Amino acid sequence: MKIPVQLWSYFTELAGTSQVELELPPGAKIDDLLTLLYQRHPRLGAMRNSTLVAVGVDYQGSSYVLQEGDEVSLFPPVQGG
Amino acid sequence: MKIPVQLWSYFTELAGTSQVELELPPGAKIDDLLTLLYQRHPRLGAMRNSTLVAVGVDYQGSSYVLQEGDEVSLFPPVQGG
Amino acid sequence: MAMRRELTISDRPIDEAAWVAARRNDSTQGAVLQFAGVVRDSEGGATILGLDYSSFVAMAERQFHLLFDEMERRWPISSVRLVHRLGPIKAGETSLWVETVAGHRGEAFAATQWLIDEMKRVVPIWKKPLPISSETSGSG
Amino acid sequence: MAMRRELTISDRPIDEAAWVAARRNDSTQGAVLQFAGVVRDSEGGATILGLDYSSFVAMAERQFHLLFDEMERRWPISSVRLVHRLGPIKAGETSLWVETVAGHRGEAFAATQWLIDEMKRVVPIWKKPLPISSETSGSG
Repeated sequence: MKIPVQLWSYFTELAGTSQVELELPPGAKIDDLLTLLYQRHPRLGAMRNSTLVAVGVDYQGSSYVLQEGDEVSLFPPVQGG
Repeated sequence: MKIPVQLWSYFTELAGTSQVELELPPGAKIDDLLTLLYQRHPRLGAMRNSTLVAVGVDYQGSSYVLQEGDEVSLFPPVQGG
Repeated sequence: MAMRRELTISDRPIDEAAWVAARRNDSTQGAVLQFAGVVRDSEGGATILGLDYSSFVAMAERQFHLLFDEMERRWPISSVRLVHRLGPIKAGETSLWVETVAGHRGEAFAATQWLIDEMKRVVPIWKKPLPISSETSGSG
Repeated sequence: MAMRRELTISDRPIDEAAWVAARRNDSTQGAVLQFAGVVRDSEGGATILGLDYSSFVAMAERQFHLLFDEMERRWPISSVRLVHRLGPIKAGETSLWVETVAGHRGEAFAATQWLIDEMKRVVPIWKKPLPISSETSGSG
């Protein structure tokens, strides 16, 4: 399945793009998506410990099982206010 | 010495007046003033434990030694806000 | 730099928007906290028209400034503005407005809560309910 | 009664006085607390022109409403209005304005502090400094 990944804030600059699309097998988890993504974008991988992950508009953990149609967002710690 | 005593809030109604003047000997303390005042105005005496005392615009305790020219204020717990 | 202070004790209605609009722009301070105390329509279970506030004003001013002194010692606050209205105030209207400006949020919250707590302990201001019907009012 | 909520995420300047003036009169609620977050002219020791805020707006709205839900469960708050400005904001201007209305002061302070703390933890909004000189700005 194809999963679109949206990058936010300076993650866009680290990756050189604001959106990537990853091909993942059925049953893949966010963990699997991140592993694949970081192979392609090692500068994002360096931020792994401070990366927040959402599917749609909700936060999800690394064990979340992805489904066709999911839109994943990755971003650094938030700084509103 | 003559010490004017100003009453505030509902203490005025309890005493039936907003100001009384008390004749006290030199060296008298606020404690002495209160004792004399409460003899004349027993309804104020009933409020003794919740009475705040100021001399001029500063709070004073019962052991404060009064001086000629002091203006004493008595009032119930405050309720600003 | 000294904490800026502005104290107003008056029987005029409090125009919160005007006080807010009059705030001096200060780009060194990140946090502005404003509290408005509104007169409620009930007191001890009974519906009331409002509250009638009275004060020993000279002492209230003195006590507020003593509190401002301590506030300035305890927190890095750049400005405090406080307005207390006196006289009859209808339910729904504002009796107290206070603004604290500080570098950071935590200081503004802590100092403002402390100031209001202390005000309620030491500043000589009193209130009595204004009954709904004038027939039920009268001296006690 | 349900907590009233009003959320505005926009790149327009925040007119605090207008928001204050638009507050609905509510004589059942005694406490109104307003917080304004102001952009400061320094960041990490360096003087800056301001901050440029960006957001994943759909998610920000969702996360704010989840916070409002929890706020409503935890405190008897009658109204919350929150405005977050996005885009470039000059130092001295307001990036965040939030108002909480409650029966009593303690609830308003506790809920507002909690809301801002949680916002800074979960609402996807980011900022980057706007350098003083355009010559020192640049990507990377």
